[in-house]
Amino acid sequence: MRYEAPVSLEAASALLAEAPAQSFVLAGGTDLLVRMKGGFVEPELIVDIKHIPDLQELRLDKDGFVIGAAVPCAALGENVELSAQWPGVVEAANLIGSKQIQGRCTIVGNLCNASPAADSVPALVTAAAKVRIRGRKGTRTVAIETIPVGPGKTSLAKGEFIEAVLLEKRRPRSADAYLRFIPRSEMDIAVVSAGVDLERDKAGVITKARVALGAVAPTVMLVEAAAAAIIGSKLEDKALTALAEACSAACQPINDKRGTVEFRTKVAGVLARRAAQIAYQRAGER
Amino acid sequence: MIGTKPQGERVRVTLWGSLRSAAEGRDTVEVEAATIRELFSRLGKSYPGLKPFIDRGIAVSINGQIFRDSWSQSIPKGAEVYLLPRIAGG
Amino acid sequence: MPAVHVTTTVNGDRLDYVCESDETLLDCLRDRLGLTGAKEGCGTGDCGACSIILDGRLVCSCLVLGVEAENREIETVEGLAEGDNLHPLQRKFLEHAALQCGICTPGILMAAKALLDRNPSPTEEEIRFGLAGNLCRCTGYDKIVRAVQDAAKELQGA
Amino acid sequence: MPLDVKPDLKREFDVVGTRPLRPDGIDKVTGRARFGADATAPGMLVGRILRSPHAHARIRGIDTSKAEQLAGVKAIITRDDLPDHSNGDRATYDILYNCMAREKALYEGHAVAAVAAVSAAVARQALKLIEVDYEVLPHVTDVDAAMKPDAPVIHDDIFTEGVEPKPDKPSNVARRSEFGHGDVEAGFREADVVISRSYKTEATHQGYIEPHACLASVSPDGSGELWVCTQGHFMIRNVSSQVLGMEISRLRVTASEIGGGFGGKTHVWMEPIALALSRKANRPVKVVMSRDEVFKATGPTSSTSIDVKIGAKKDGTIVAAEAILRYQGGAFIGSWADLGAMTAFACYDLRNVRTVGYDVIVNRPKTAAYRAPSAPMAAFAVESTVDELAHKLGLEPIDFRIRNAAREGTRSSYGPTYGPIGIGATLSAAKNHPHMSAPLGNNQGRGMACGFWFNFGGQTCTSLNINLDGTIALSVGTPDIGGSRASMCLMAAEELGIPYEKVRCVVADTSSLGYNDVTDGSRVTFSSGMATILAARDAIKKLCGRAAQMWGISEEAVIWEKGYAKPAGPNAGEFPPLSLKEIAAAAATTGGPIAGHHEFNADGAGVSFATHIVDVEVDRETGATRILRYTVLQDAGKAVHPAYVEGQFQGGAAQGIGWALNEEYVYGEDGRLQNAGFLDYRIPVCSDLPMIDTVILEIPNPKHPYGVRGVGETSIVPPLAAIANAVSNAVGVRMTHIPMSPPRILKALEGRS
Repeated sequence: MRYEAPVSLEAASALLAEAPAQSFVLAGGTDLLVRMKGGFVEPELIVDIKHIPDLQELRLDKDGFVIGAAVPCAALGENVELSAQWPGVVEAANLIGSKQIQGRCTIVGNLCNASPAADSVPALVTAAAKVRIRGRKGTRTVAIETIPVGPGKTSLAKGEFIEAVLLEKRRPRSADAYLRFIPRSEMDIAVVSAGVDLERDKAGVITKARVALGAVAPTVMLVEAAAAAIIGSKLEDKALTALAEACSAACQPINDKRGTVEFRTKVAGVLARRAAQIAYQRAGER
Repeated sequence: MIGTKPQGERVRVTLWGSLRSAAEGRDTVEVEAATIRELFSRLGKSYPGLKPFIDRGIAVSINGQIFRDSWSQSIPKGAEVYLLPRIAGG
Repeated sequence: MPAVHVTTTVNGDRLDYVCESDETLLDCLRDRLGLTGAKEGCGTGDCGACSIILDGRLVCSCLVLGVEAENREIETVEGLAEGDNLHPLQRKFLEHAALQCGICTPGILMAAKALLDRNPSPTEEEIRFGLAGNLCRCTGYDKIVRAVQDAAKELQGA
Repeated sequence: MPLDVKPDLKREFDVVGTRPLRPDGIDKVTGRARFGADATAPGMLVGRILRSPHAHARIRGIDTSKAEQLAGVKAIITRDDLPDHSNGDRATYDILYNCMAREKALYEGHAVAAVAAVSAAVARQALKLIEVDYEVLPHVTDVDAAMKPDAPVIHDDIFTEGVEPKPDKPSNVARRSEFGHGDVEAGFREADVVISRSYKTEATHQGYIEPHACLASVSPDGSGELWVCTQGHFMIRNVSSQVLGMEISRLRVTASEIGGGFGGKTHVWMEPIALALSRKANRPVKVVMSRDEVFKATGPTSSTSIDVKIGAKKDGTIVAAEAILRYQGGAFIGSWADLGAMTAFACYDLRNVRTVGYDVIVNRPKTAAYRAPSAPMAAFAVESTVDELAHKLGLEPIDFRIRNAAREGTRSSYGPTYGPIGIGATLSAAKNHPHMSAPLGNNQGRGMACGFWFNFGGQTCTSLNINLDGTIALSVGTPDIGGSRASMCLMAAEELGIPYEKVRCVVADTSSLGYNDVTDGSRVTFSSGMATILAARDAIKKLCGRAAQMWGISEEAVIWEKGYAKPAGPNAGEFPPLSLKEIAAAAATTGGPIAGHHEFNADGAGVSFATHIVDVEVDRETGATRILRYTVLQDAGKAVHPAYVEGQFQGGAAQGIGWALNEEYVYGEDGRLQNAGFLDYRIPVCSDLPMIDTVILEIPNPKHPYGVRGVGETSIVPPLAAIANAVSNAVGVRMTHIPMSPPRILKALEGRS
């Protein structure tokens, strides 16, 4: 297995452009090395992007946050500004694995591993985050929900890799929240998860909302009907019930060792409702 | 038996459920024995069905105390004697 | 791919080893450098027995490649004590009988050190979530949490 | 030769009962302690095992020719390299068969071949080149399914034992056992209230964090060394040499530090394979299991299906109790249902009781013991039914138990009459404990349950040698998992009357001591402790003899007191006391090295009881259960080192909590284990648990010099039922399937509303 640690974006994309089929980008490695240990993949080339300065940066510029692909999730939680503006995204990123995993894993790695149960992806989708992709011919920016296309599969073309996640500045009177269900209190993969981002007017009426569910379909699901159920409301019980029902209706979960169809369907609605209440309460404080 | 040892006490032995089928369906048997060793050898002769169980290892409870291997353990007069499966620990 | 020569710093000492590019840092520490303090309990980052501190961050050394350690700073349990006086965490773990078999102890000591470095007086809940990445099957965690609380107090000079 | 072991109940202890630092602790907190995988040897090869991907398959052929040619491969073994030396002994033959498949692969993960190579990479590659010709057969993994007439029969030479008339058709039911007394039918007719329910528990694993590991080195003359993490290195030596046809003296086994066992390392797994590989390659071979292999190919518990029926009068007296217990023991004959049937009602004083156990064979790994094996499942079924009955009768659960608890003179449900036992004490201590009356919030509930376990003694051999400077070298043969070396030093120091620090205790290898049974059955502090005390008394007799020589008086005129030989008796004469140190310094001139030994088959361990109280909070919308408070009350006879006694209580409770809420073996339709890793086989993490409070009761055991009772296993028995009772109290659903995972609780809540 060949290991390369390029120090520039150009070098990295050159390596990946003419790379053999079994080649992988290494940032945190907390998914990749598990798949190697299990014998599911035997890489011929690994490109470690942690030595490229641009990718190690987490900065707030005029348009919003730029989170480099090599920034570990632990660093997100330690960034005061990001935690204040995007508590839901940071919550989701900090739930991945354990403290040991947090020191290494990245949200871009979580995204590209393309697990239906990825923790950070629902929150990033409700945040309407974008990703900047670098290829041979330069970069392009797309909405994050277009990346995962199925379990373990992304829409990236050969030789392309993600440079950064882009998050707008937080709009006034808006907030996000993310909840997941795990049987223990830590260290688990989400059995089902829900992210909510909403904006309310001065009177407390919800004017914008995005609701996303994890681990209930081959990829993260943006549920329009659920958002519609709470727009125009102040999260009264009727709206919350409609939100939960819309989420449960949208689910297409599977039975597996972690959960049943009934369980995921019911709890998706419960988590969406609870996440909406947290987001609504946070939005009230801004 | 030639040169038999002094006769031990008559001992009433209670068998646990699945041994009964190996002892002509009886749940208690009587045999003369002063120690566990004598108990096993005499039981094996009078009830051949019990022999495979004894050989594979059996525990004996004497007045509530369970002995797994100490075959020289004496059996006091009138003691309550039970045969039990050999117990594995964890 | 020929083996790779790696130069790194472990517990303050500059060390070299040669390893395969797909070998984990855990295997390099144990098999190449003879530092068997870090243990493999699962090999998939789910038990924490291989925890070390890499450039100040608590990580599972089974989920890091040996080649990634080039020019990095590594702290392992073998470096916790200073000469013959134990780190307060090591002493408190013994005083509180916070270990029975001891296989998870090296990993938990590194996690506790990383926790106290960032949060000198953690609440019980913060300790419990700080150690949630380290499985222990013998103790039920009670005495481990008490030992960390006691060590935190001592380190605070309380 | 009955020993004088009766405890002197008025004795004030000097060091026993204190909490010194354990003698072996420094190495464990500095990373110097050497566990199974930490050993290396010059010229060492890496061993890897090829395992069956099928749950049940005939092995028509194994072609190793391609693998043999791979550069770096030094030895390959299959069934053909392991001739059957069991000469008809089924138990030994099953161990050989489990170490490496012979005619058939009996479970997914069953070893089929093994390779020794110069590196892990080469070994992995070699395994891929071995071609196995499998004829896949129908399989069965569920205990109830395996008992159905149409189930695939796994062994065509096993006929159900303990059934009349003797069956003539082979069956997956290896054995039927029955216990009990009185007339249960009559009892049920007499009962005012009868409850009968069926319960299921899934299989769990001991979950020790250290995977199995060993380093074997066998030379052409057939002599061998084995370094291994195990609960019983003498057992490993005996069984490995039996399986490989070696003479026992040829093999020396050293027990490494052991990273947890809980009964799962009381057996032989891949040690004979490592020895065979080393013998063939004529080089040391190290075999370390991956976590995946530990889950698939070592010894999880039985999964069970249990029916319980209990009847009681309105006044709260149980008049009839019956349990039918079905336990699967994996792919080989086991007697796990026996233990379930014996322990099920052992806490109670019953006029009419009957328990029937069925030991069933399925296509799963060979079951091994897991801390009070078989008892937690039976207790879950019985204590849940007892709790429900208490509520039906309008009695407090604790009072209903106190009323029916076994006591001295009670005829136990497994047969013999109890002597003095501690269940009453644990129950009254629980009744008066503040936890029992603390307030509860909504969706919160309290549950309690009792637990019983047999402790036992077993073969033990200990040596105590006195060094020139008066310090003590104590050698025991029982591997120390939970801190028992500290207790051994405490007992030796107590008996000799010297400071604790003067004693060093090591776990000696098999060439340094006589045979010792495995560390299991909560036996170590009891048996090795008693052997240590008696070895110390043996040494004291000799020390007094040496002092007599030094004073020129007769031995009978010398007594030992708090570390000193003293003249005593009418014509002993006036001499200043001689310290152990002084006598040791003069040893060469008074006859040479001074040592005390004791070898025996320890008996009188007595049975053990515990009562647990637990508070839980259930999230009605997700079915998640959180443990709020936990209290363990258990009788230790005498707590030699209280901190490690508490540690056994807390560890047992934590494992019980994991078993009750989250841990289970999940099998697919293909008979394969779906969660062979710590991600999806979820043992409790630190943030899952509250502090676990402990109450140590000390009712001295009359059969131990210091009154010690074993404590290691009992506290895993009550948690399953205690938590089920707490969940029922919190949200009103009676859970009958362990683990009580959120999906199951949520379904039960929805089913009820």
